[in-house]
Amino acid sequence: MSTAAVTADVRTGRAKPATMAQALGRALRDSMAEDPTVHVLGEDVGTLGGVFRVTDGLAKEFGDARCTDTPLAEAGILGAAVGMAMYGLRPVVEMQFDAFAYPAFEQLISHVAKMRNRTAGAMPLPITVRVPYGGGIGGVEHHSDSSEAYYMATPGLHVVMPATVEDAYGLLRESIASDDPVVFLEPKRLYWSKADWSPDAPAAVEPIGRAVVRRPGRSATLITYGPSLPVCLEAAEAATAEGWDLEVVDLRSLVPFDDETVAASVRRTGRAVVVHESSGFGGPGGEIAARVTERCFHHLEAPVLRVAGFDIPYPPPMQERHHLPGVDRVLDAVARLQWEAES
Amino acid sequence: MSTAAVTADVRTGRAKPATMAQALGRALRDSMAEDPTVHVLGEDVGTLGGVFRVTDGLAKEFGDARCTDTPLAEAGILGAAVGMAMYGLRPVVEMQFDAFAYPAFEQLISHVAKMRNRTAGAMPLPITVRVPYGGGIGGVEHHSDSSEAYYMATPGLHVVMPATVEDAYGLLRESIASDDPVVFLEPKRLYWSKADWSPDAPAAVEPIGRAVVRRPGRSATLITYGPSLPVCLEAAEAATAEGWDLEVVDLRSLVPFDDETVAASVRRTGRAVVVHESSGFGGPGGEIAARVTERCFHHLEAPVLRVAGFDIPYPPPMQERHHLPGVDRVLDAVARLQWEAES
Amino acid sequence: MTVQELPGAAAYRPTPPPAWKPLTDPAPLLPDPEPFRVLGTDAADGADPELLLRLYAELVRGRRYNAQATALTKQGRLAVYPSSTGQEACEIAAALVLEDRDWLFPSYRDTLAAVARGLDPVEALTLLRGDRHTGYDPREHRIAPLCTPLATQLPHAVGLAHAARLKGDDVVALAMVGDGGTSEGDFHEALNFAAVWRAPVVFLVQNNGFAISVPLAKQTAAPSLAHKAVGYGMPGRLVDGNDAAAMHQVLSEAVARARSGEGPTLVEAVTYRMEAHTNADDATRYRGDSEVEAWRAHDPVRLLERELTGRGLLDEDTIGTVREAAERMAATLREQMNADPVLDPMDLFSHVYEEQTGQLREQAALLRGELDAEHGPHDESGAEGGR
Amino acid sequence: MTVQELPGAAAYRPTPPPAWKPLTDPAPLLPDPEPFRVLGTDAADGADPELLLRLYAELVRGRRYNAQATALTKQGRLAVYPSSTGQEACEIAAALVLEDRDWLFPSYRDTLAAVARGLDPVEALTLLRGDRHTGYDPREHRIAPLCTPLATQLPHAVGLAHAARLKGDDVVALAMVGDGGTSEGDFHEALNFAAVWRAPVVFLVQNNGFAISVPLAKQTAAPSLAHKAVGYGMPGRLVDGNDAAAMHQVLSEAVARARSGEGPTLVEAVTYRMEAHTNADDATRYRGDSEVEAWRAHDPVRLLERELTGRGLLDEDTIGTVREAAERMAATLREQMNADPVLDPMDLFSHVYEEQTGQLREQAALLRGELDAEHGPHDESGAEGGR
Ligand SMILES: Cc1ncc(C[n+]2csc(CCOP(=O)(O)OP(=O)(O)O)c2C)c(N)n1
Ligand SMILES: Cc1ncc(C[n+]2csc(CCOP(=O)(O)OP(=O)(O)O)c2C)c(N)n1
Ligand SMILES: [Mg+2]
Ligand SMILES: [Mg+2]
Repeated sequence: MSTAAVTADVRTGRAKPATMAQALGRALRDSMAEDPTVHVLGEDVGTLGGVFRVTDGLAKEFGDARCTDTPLAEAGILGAAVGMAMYGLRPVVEMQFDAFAYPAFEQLISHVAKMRNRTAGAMPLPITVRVPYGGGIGGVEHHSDSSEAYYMATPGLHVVMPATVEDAYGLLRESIASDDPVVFLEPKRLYWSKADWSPDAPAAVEPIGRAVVRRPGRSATLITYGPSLPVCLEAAEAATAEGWDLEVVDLRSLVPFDDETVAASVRRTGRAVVVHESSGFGGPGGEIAARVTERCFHHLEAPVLRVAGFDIPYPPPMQERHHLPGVDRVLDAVARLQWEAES
Repeated sequence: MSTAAVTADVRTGRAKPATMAQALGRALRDSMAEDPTVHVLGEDVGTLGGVFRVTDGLAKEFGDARCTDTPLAEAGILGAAVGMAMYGLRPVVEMQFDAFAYPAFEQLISHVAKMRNRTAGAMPLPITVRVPYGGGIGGVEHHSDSSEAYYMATPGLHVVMPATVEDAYGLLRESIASDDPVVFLEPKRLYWSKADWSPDAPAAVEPIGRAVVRRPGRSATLITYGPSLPVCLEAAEAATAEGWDLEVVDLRSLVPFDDETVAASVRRTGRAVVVHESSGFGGPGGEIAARVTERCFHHLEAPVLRVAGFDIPYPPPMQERHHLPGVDRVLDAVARLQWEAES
Repeated sequence: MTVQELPGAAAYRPTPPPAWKPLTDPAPLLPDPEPFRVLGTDAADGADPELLLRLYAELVRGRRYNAQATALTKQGRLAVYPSSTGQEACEIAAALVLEDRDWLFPSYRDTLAAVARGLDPVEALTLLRGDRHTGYDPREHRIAPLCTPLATQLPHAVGLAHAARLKGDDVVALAMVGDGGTSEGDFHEALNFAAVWRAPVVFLVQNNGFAISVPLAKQTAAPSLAHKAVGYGMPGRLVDGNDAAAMHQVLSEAVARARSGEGPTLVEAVTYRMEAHTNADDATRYRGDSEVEAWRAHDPVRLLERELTGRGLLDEDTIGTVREAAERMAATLREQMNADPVLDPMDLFSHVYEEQTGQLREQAALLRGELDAEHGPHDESGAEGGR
Repeated sequence: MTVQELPGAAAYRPTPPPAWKPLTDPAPLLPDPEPFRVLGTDAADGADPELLLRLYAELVRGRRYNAQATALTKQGRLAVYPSSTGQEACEIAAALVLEDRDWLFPSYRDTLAAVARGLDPVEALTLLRGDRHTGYDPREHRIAPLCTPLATQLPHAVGLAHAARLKGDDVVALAMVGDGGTSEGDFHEALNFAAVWRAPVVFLVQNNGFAISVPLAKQTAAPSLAHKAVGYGMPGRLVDGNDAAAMHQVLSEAVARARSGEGPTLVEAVTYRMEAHTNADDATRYRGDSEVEAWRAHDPVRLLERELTGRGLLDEDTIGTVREAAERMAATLREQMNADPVLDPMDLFSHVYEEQTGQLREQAALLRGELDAEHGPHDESGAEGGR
């Protein structure tokens, strides 16, 4: 089915296969239709509809003052968005790829994250920064970074990562509506993942900050998010053959972090593996493992383990499969959860 | 004693009180004297000698081609340093304050950290990026950030943090000599800390990557670095009154990370607290706690706890003492290490 | 297309590059070679005496404000103060050319512009006193937070002005930056966005000769900073930054231009920082007295005073009245700054997010507990003196 | 200084701002209003026939290289290819004006410049094939890694040229960037550093009309990109980027200028990207055929071919020989790229640091174990085909 055909179906309202990219586009559209202060800006978001076509049709429907092709300068884009938000608009910025958000780092850290706090609440910045992120799509250098560690370490930012089509729509709508800045990390390799989805009556999803158990289980908990959710679900299916009944928790946001759901799961299962694509060292897994251990120490049969991208610059496309945490690597980690201690 | 007077003593060679800032300056000087490819560049590093006077005298001694006042643009400075290193020089870049390194983030992440790897080892970049960092000096907004979480999460960078006058000299010399890029984090509030120190026969220190036990103890391990080392040593002294004999480990570098020394200590003591000034969430403490737990799980009497800066933007000077981890907060954490379990 | 697919040589007509059409005519964008002046020139004849007197009163007040703020650092009442002594004409003109609905984007040095715009001096100084990052509501005063990371406020001004224009509001943004700040990438990106969007922004560069210790010649090789304008397709204006009348005129014209939809202007004010970078700086390390003295002969307050006196618009009485008003302002400021600000440590957690996250609630409880242990649980607010 | 401390009015001499002296004369820095051309003009008379023939052969080869690389994406042999079809005159001239000891700083689009400089096409293409980030030793070839983050290579070129100058080496750096890339802060900072340091750098902007889908008019409001030069105090030159002779002349002059210690030059080449942004792009979404056709009439290969034919310097035979050589190059490339590159997964850990850290050793062991389990421990190297 061509992209155009799927889109047409999406617009009819019946639950039909839709991709995550389409659900994201629809979220932008619905937010813009509902709230005239929502503005989309970025490189190639207008006429082209974005390199991933997420913003396709927005400039046509809302005009290029609402969906604007900017000059090519990420700090300028985010900096301009700050000023727009100061004046009461609700900018949604697209960074073309993860690594191309780095030029905007100073604006993000020193202004976007801090403005509410430094003005004692007088001037919050309702900015959503959409970042297509992560690997697995055969992208060359600088097109596959996982940068969530930088953002989660920055107080003042929300960090949201959808893993399903429904969440892509629901979390993006909520992020745009939020009066706080959100770094919205879109897993590139799930852009073309599909689900039956009804654009005119999209399923309500849990709010940002709530983790969701995607698969209940009793043997151990896989804690994950974004691009690694499908890997974990597949691993959990495969694990049944070994007699493991794995629970899979989808964090959905790193900030806020849902300690309750995660800790409740690990207390139940007594074992946990954190799975993410970002490098391990200094990555989200350390924080998650530490938090879980602080809260569940006496329930743990084994240390919380981590399966993550290696501590290397993202490799060339032909090597990326060795780097990305896959089903086998997850299962190997589960096997190291000291099961013999049980008997 | 005036700065000039102390410097004079430093230059005589006898062990005399020297500040960390002086030891750092001397390390730069000695590296420049020894190796003509070492170049210092940054804002105000020449004529002024840097806002912390660390580079004082270098332009005079080596000329302003070796110690250069650049235009005011951090990405440009680091980017130029990359080019200089490509041509075989060994640039030492000064970022004036922690938050003012952010404009150079893209250069640091996408080039400095990756160049050796992307050229399969053909073009390593021996760049040292000196960053005065952390709080406690009454600095206004943007002058007190602890940014190590960003750097440690970036494969390809070394991240080094001296906490003593001896290490300031030794680790900076070694960083400059290293063929890999080093982010060298200088704890601002220790710039004026003093030790008896002999500039002409500086004590050899352990190499980068080796953690050092600054105080042996048996009850629990405090794992720390940089600005928090004095706090931990003070806490350990105070703890003797409660009957705790605390071991204090100074990491000295986050990358490479010395798992052996840290794990050996925690295996011995069975309890650990990680102490740092950087925000807790997504900060180094999570990684450290997770690593220690992975390695020492069955030796642990309690979960590894963390005492860190709050998860807030760095507060105004008049409020910073509430934010900074102090002796009491460290001791409170030690008290929560489930001592009753022992009896 | 491979070589093989090229049209035959016969059919081929060489032409100039099809896309070539200059986007704008460069000539009107270039600044005059000499800084524009009014005082001491014939142009002063046409100046409005009332405006000149107003500027004079503000300059004197501004000078006094700078002196008082510097004194407060010595008394430990300000953590740090970057003085705009010598640059008052720029600061005052920037404030005065704006309408109430317009926005000012000051750098960290520009508390005086904010005060001249009507902001309470104490509120303007909380950042530098060290009790609050921003002591006022930016939206109430239409003054962005004093900006420390250099040049980063410039894209904000562009975005705000653009947003106002999109909304159909008649609002101009005036953004201030130093000569050093022009070297930052954000300066470039902001000016480019502004020109492409025709945003109603005025960029005011105070070229005070130094970025801390670094002189202009190490900062740029350009004929002038105003010459950068042509590279963005906006006009560049060069002004004597110590001539308050010239500053007021040039900035007014730039504001009017922005307001009428013609887009942004870059104004370079040639001025001088008479004091050290901040009270913590030692200017003797990088510049000599003779340079400072040369500029003292071109002092903005004196320049205007002389003009007014020469025209018989100012007598000793008026000077006295103006100075008295400035003294009263200084006395009030001194007094207000002598009080310790009352701070609530629990505020650390109040404004990080709209709603506190779980870990912030935990951390707030931890601090609450520590404060209770310190002060006893009866101290409800935990509020305490800031020092 | 407070108002009170000001010198008395009598002693006061108003003067122009003491510091005011233009750093450079702007007039010689401004580009001519029309792009410089040689072909089809009188200037072509003076051109060296040998050089023109050399340029022609390189253009034809370059065009063929672009076509072949694009074909390789269709065969799945390249992950992606950003073609420089239509821009060959820029690519070739950039390579040819440099001495062996000089350095080239290409952007991601400039594999052709690297190849024209002598780099093995396969080595130039590993990045885009997806097996290695950089397929060659930059120091051996004095070609920096093809740079994807836009404009970030420009400060590298400045630093390298500066370093060479400090060492007393006669080395020039030529750095390439697109029209879109000029909007990035790094462009600004690099040009400013270069001018202040008088670094021997030539900045070549290929203005091909688009940054992916964004046309120049949305990128800048400047009269031309070359006009940006004056804001840095360096000369700006505007050239017809499809005129190989003009490109060669202007770049040669800029290189000579840099070499003689006079500092950097900004060259804007007005050209056009005939193909989509990359094979993955759909150019019909943002531009019409008529624009493309207008540019086809100004094709760089044809422009030179016509000049040479008109002057009787080129006949069908020579054209045939040139095309044959290009075909041979293409055939070799096709063949070489048909082989799967041999990759060792363990290389992932080999070059992160000079010495592997503890955790990298652990992770290498993990992968080693996985590979052994997959292939059996007998496969010593773990080397495998890349696809
Ligand atoms: C991004 C950034 N880098 C460095 C600094 C440190 N710093 C503060 S003021 C200053 C000099 C600024 O010079 P200029 O822009 O000319 O303004 P002036 O101080 O003369 O008003 C520097 C380097 C900063 N505040 N922000
Ligand atoms: C910093 C950065 N931002 C965004 C991108 C994504 N991107 C790749 S090419 C391109 C357009 C570049 O346009 P231009 O500079 O004109 O070069 P051209 O493609 O025309 O050769 C963009 C936006 C990037 N590579 N780097
Ligand atoms: Mg200045
Ligand atoms: Mg282009």
